Amino acid sequence: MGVTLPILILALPFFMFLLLGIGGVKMSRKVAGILGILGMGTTMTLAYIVAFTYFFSGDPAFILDGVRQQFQVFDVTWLAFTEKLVVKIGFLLDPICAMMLVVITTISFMVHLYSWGYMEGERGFQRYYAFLSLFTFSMLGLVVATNIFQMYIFWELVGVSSFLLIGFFYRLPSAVSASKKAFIVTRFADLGFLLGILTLTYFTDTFNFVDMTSNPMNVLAETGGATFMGASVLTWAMVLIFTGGMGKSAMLPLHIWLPDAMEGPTPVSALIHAATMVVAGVYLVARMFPVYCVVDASMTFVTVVGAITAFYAAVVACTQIDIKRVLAFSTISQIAFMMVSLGVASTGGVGDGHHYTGLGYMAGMFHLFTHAMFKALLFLGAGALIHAVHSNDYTKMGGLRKYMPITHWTFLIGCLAIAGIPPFSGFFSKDEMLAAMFNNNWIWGAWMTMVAGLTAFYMFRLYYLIFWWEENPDYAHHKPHDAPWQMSVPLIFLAAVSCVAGFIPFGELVTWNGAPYHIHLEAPVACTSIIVALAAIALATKMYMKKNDLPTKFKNALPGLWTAAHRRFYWDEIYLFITHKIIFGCISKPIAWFDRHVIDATMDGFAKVTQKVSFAIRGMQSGNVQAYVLWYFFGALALAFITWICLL
Amino acid sequence: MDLNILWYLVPSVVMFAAGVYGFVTRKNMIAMLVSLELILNSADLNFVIFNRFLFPDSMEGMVFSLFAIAIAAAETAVAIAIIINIYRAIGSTDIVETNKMKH
Amino acid sequence: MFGNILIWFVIIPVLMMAGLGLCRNSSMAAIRTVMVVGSTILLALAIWLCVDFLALRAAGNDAEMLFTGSWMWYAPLNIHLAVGVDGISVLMLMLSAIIVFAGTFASWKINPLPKNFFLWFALLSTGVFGFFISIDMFTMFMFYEVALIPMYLLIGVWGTGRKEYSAMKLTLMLMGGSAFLMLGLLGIYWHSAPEGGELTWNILEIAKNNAVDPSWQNLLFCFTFVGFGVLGAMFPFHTWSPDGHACAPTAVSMLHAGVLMKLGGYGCFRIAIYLLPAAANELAWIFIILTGISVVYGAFSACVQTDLKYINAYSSVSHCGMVLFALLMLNTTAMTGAILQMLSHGLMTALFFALIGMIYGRTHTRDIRQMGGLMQIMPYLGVCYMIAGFASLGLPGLSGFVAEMTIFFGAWEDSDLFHRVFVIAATCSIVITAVYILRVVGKLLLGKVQDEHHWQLTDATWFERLSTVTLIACIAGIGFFPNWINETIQHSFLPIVQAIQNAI
Amino acid sequence: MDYSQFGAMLPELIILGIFLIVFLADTFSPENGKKFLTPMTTVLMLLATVAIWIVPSCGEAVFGGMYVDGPACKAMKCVLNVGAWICMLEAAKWVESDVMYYRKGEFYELILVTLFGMYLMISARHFLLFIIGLESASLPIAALVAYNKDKYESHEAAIKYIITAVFSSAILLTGLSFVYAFSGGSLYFSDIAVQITSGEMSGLLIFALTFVLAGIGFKLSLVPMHLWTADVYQGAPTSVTAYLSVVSKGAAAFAFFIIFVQVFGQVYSAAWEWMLYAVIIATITVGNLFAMRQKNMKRFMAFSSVSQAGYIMLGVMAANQLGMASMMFYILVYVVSNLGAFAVIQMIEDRTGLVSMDDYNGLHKTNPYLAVAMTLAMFSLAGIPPFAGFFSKILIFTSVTSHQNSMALYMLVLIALINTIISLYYYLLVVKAMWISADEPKIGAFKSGKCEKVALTVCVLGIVFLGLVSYVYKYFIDSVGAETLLALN
Repeated sequence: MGVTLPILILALPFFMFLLLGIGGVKMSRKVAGILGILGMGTTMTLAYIVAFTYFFSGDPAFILDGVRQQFQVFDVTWLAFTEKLVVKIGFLLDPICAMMLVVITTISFMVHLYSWGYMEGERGFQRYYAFLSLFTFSMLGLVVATNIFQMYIFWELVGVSSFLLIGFFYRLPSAVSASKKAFIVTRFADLGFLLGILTLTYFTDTFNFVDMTSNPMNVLAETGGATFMGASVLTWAMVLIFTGGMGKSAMLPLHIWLPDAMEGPTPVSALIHAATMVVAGVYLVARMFPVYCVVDASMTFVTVVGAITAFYAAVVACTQIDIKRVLAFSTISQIAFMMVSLGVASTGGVGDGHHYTGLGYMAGMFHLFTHAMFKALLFLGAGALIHAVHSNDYTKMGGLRKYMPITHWTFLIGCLAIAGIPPFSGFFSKDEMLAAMFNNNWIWGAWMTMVAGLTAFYMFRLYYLIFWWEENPDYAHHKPHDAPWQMSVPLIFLAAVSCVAGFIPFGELVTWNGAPYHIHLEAPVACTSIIVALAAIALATKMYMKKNDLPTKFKNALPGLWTAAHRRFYWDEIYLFITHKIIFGCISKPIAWFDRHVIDATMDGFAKVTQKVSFAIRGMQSGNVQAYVLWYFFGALALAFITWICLL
Repeated sequence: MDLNILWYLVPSVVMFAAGVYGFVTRKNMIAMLVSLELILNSADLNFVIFNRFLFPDSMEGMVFSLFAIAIAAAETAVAIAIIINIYRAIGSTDIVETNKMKH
Repeated sequence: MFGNILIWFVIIPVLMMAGLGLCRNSSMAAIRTVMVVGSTILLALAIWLCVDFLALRAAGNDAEMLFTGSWMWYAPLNIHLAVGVDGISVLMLMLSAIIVFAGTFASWKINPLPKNFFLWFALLSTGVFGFFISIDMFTMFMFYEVALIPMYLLIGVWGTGRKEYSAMKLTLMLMGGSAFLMLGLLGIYWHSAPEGGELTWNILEIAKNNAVDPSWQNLLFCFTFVGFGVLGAMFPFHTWSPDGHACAPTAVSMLHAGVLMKLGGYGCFRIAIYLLPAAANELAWIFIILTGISVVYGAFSACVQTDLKYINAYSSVSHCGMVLFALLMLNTTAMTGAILQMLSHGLMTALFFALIGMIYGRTHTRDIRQMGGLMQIMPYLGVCYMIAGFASLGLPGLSGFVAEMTIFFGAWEDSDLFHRVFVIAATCSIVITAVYILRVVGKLLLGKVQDEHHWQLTDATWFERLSTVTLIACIAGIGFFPNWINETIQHSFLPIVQAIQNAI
Repeated sequence: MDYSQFGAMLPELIILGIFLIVFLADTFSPENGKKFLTPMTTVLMLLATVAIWIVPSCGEAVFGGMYVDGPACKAMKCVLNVGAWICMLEAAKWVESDVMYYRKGEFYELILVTLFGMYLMISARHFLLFIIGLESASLPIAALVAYNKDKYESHEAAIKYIITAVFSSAILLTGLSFVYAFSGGSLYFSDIAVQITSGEMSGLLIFALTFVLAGIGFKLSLVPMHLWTADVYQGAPTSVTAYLSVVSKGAAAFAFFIIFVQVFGQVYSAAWEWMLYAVIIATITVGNLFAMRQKNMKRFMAFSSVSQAGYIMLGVMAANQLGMASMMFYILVYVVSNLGAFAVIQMIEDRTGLVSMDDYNGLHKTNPYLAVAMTLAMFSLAGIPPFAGFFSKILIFTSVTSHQNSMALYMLVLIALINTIISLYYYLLVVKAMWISADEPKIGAFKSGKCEKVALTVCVLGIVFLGLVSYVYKYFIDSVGAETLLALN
């Protein structure tokens, strides 16, 4: 494959960014919107072409006797730290990359289209599209990275574009603080990422993924068994790198920025905080998968973090009022799902064991794909609802199914998909993941099945509270209605995808080592998960379909737990305490004080002392000439005496 | 008894000390000039003594002391003139009167 | 002598001063013409030099210094007016030219006494350019002080706030630094030749016969490094910088933070480290501690400031601390990073001060608590400020990122615990930087408009746009295509690193 | 005796000649002829300077070696001449004022006499001649200080000066008398140098040395012999102050160098290195500490000149060819810088009678050129490039540090350097008053006279170009190198 298309895929969104960002001021909204959508559409088409060529062309560069290859389309030097450590900007084409290309461009295009309707009449429309293009560019650059440093570069860029988009309504203080929070938290995580890169590449002497992942044992050897505080250096490196992933993918305890990120426009949440950017962490782990597999400790770390987060987020999601926050927490929980399934996967093993070892990886990626689709769908649906009701709050909704049929049906499909009900896409991916977990250790399986159940529960709780429950009296004078076509088309499209995506033979396309993998349903696992899901849905139906006082009963049954969950177990409070009280109060302020009152004062002190001395000795100049003569005479004598004593 | 160098040096040193003492204690400018003469004379005396005792075969010390005396005279003359000026200006020759400029 | 291109970097400012001398104090137009023409010529000259230099290098001319020339000045002491540039000096000249150019436009409407202002401004730039072209310690030091002194009047007369106090403090502290520096240089001169050889002020020759007696090196290293370090805002000698910057007029802050503080870093490696390598190896740790402190310390103190210029001054302390910190790692990569950081910080902080000046000129306050939502009122300035902020917190695609990453990867090469600890501390500063930058951006540009009167304010004028665009273009340029700069610098560091290696 | 020997004393003869011409013209010219006095004298002085500079010195010792006029001596005399000439130019306006009108002849005569004395001090190679020179250089100054008959300060300054002067000459004589005891019967410098070696150091010699140092240090106003300086400078007529502060100080410095290096050079490290070390530190520091809180410009300049004397002494500390040349250069630069400052001070005092630093507030609004000149002078005194002061300072430091392995001297330089910060502070205070202070200027705009213009121009040119043009320094180095009769290493 020539370099033209790949370069265009990267260049086009960036060009659109510059065009809309600089020229946008002069453009009308219509022009800007159309330009943005066209640009994105073109990028999508190109991305599709590339992806399909990779998967189906059968070109030996891509697939060699049945094994899909990693192919560096181009790799140009950007910055050479040393002879060996050279940062390159390149385009690495391999299964996950191709898949991500599809996901990103599709969702991004849908969001572009959707936003045309949704952002109608917002100030800074052009700026909005510019930022969207910037984000798409950064995200594409991230997934096609040939080396970890390129990934870091675009990692930062997606961070900043997310900052810009969250803070799009920058007149609202809440939006500003949310964007700040998002940036700083992820930045903090990226510090870990950076240190990880430093540590790792200090030994590997290369940034390149292929070099590192092709023979991971070699990486281990290069570290020469160096250890730090008990753990091997490689473990440290991988864990630190994973920290970066935790930040972007909102794993506990770095998850706090994601719920607030919902302050941004809803399509943005759909694109960035549901489908693409937040899975960057997963993608990172998948990229470095073989190296992670070398050090079990780091894999365990990934699994544990994922498991805890998944459960935590699911529980919190059950108690949120703001529909976007519910979706946000469900996103966190789903991503944690993927983390766990990566964590339980491994490269090694033989025979029957070998059948499962790679499963987690495949399933994780599969879920990444399906989740992107249905979660984007859900968010866009939520957007349509908010657009109709002008509120994020389900208490302002209820009984909307009559008023907004399209939204209703698409939303329902999304819920079914995420709940893991066949034949919707979510079922297949989740089933594979659970299978992998059970295979690794039944505890993980059981635990995550429970989380799956919770997922089904809170999603349907949400669904019922929005579309059933009881009608909001306000509808009388303000009748909600379905969104304009620009918004409905994406909903329908994504809904369709969510229905069929499950039947994609994913194992044929994306596996950790490129060798095809034949999916077959694990009957026991599938059954349990379906049963659990159905039970959860039934419960939700019981509680929320018609207006009743069961929910309040539950709430009052365990008030402490409910409030805690509702307040997201007080993580924000903890962070506020740390930042404001500790960082600002106990470090910055004292340092600033110290600077002014100790160091600066010392410098001024020199001047003051000199002044004082000069006043103290003025008596010497008494104006009486005999005193002068005395000084003269005894000064001379003293000089003589001292010299005499010193020398003789 | 023979007069060695000390017999002459001691008085000159005494003169010097007395001169300095007078110079810094007397309030009257004329008196100060008088004590100044003591110092100068002790210096001249030294020259003569050293010449006489240490280098009897050359006359430099003697000559030098002659010049020194002349110079002393000149100095005194100028000093007196200025003292007269002061007396005209402030009607007193008291040295402590003249400390308007200080610090 | 006039055939040498470098000399013109000094002559042109002098001519500018002469031209200004002829202008009438009232005729703003004439004064501006002189300044614009002069600074444009300087910029053109710098670019020309840069191109020429790269061409020569590409042609395989591997001499340590190019365009060298040497003219006897004080024969009895063997003092020459010796000039020459390697890649680093070229880049520094470029930086200075750019900032002088931008500064001219940033102080378009200066008053009172525009003529005198630009006279001193030109003198300042004479010093700066002269410093970077000299390879003779004496002339270097002379130009160094030439660059320092105009600050007093520039701040004292055209400054704001406690200008007299700040100007005096700045001048005295910097002069204090140069007192130590001068003694260090004298010491180097008198020990510059092996027994019986001819003493010299010429840096290259001293480095060549590397004769400075080891028993003296440590003392002289401390003198010279502290001397330059004061100007490099090294903890604890940095306190001139916040007050000085806060009170200085826009263009002066730009030039001072943008270029003058770089003189410190430049001197540190060109003289202290290059000429006294043994001492550098031995004593680096002391200064690593100090500079490491100033990196974190500056960032933390910036977090709680409320005056825009103070915030920026403290972040300068942090970033310039990073420069010296990287230099002390004594390996090519880190030192290269240091130079990149100099360039990056120079441009970025100049942009910052320019914008602060423009905002202050409109709102007449620099207290972020009294401003807000300026993005709605002056979007252009707001966007520029954000770009500067992103550059400062190291956003990829802008210069800051390149510099910091190079520094970190270079610094990481020293694998002992001491270095590791300080490097990690330094890396933490990128988070703190993000904190205070976003704090400012959030309070100043975003959110609600605090003061209703601000609604009347206007956005940037053409000359303001010109000066900002110039700087942003350079920042982005370095951010996107760092490698040629990187290679140029690395090549220039070879002899210095070689000297350090030999001294071990 | 062979009168052709007088031919060797060319500079002295020239000065004497001018003296006679002025004296006769003053005595016998009619009233209206007096107005030619000033131009004539100044022109003659200029010619004299040029002549002394151009005409090659015979360079041989005459009068049995009592008198020597080598190239270095000649250079020094040129420096002094320039100083005296500028002083006269500056004084021109003042001497034309009607109180002075009938006495201006005497003014010039006294100046010329003192100048003559200083020449002798420099050229003397025998203590007798030296003393004669010293006295004839210092006594007339007392008369000059007292020149403002109707100003009380002038009298007080005069009495303070004369009393300290006579005391110090008495001390000097006493010191010399003890030196004589060691001298092996001869007061020739060279003979004494042979006799006094570090071999037999004795307390008496140290006392003698200290007294000599004090006696000459008085004219240099080294601490602690400096206390007269401020009062005298303040009280004396400004032109006399200027003359005192540069010319007589410069002459004393040269003599100091010659005597200590040539006569006591043998016991440099054994005896007077440390004395001078202490004295220099004291001088620089005390001078600065006093100067930084002065408000009266003349007092201020007095203390600044005290600390400058300390820097000048660094050249003696170096005690080698570099040291001497640097010292000469330093004094030349000091002459132009200080006289530049004094020119401004005097003009302002003449026109408005204001001498306080606060009166200079906002000077640049009314008299920009004076402000600029003053600023340059201050920068030069503070040693800031590209002005001459910077070069003179760094050169004299270079000369001291030329003792490569003496850590003590490096520390001395460090202390001196740190003191430059204080001095910079108070010099900047003046600049601040003139440029930064926002008050309404007290001093109205006024035109300056021709002579003053010339003087100021010369000073400014000197300030700007002396350093940049390295020729002067080279000339000094060469002349010192050619000075055979100075025992320099």
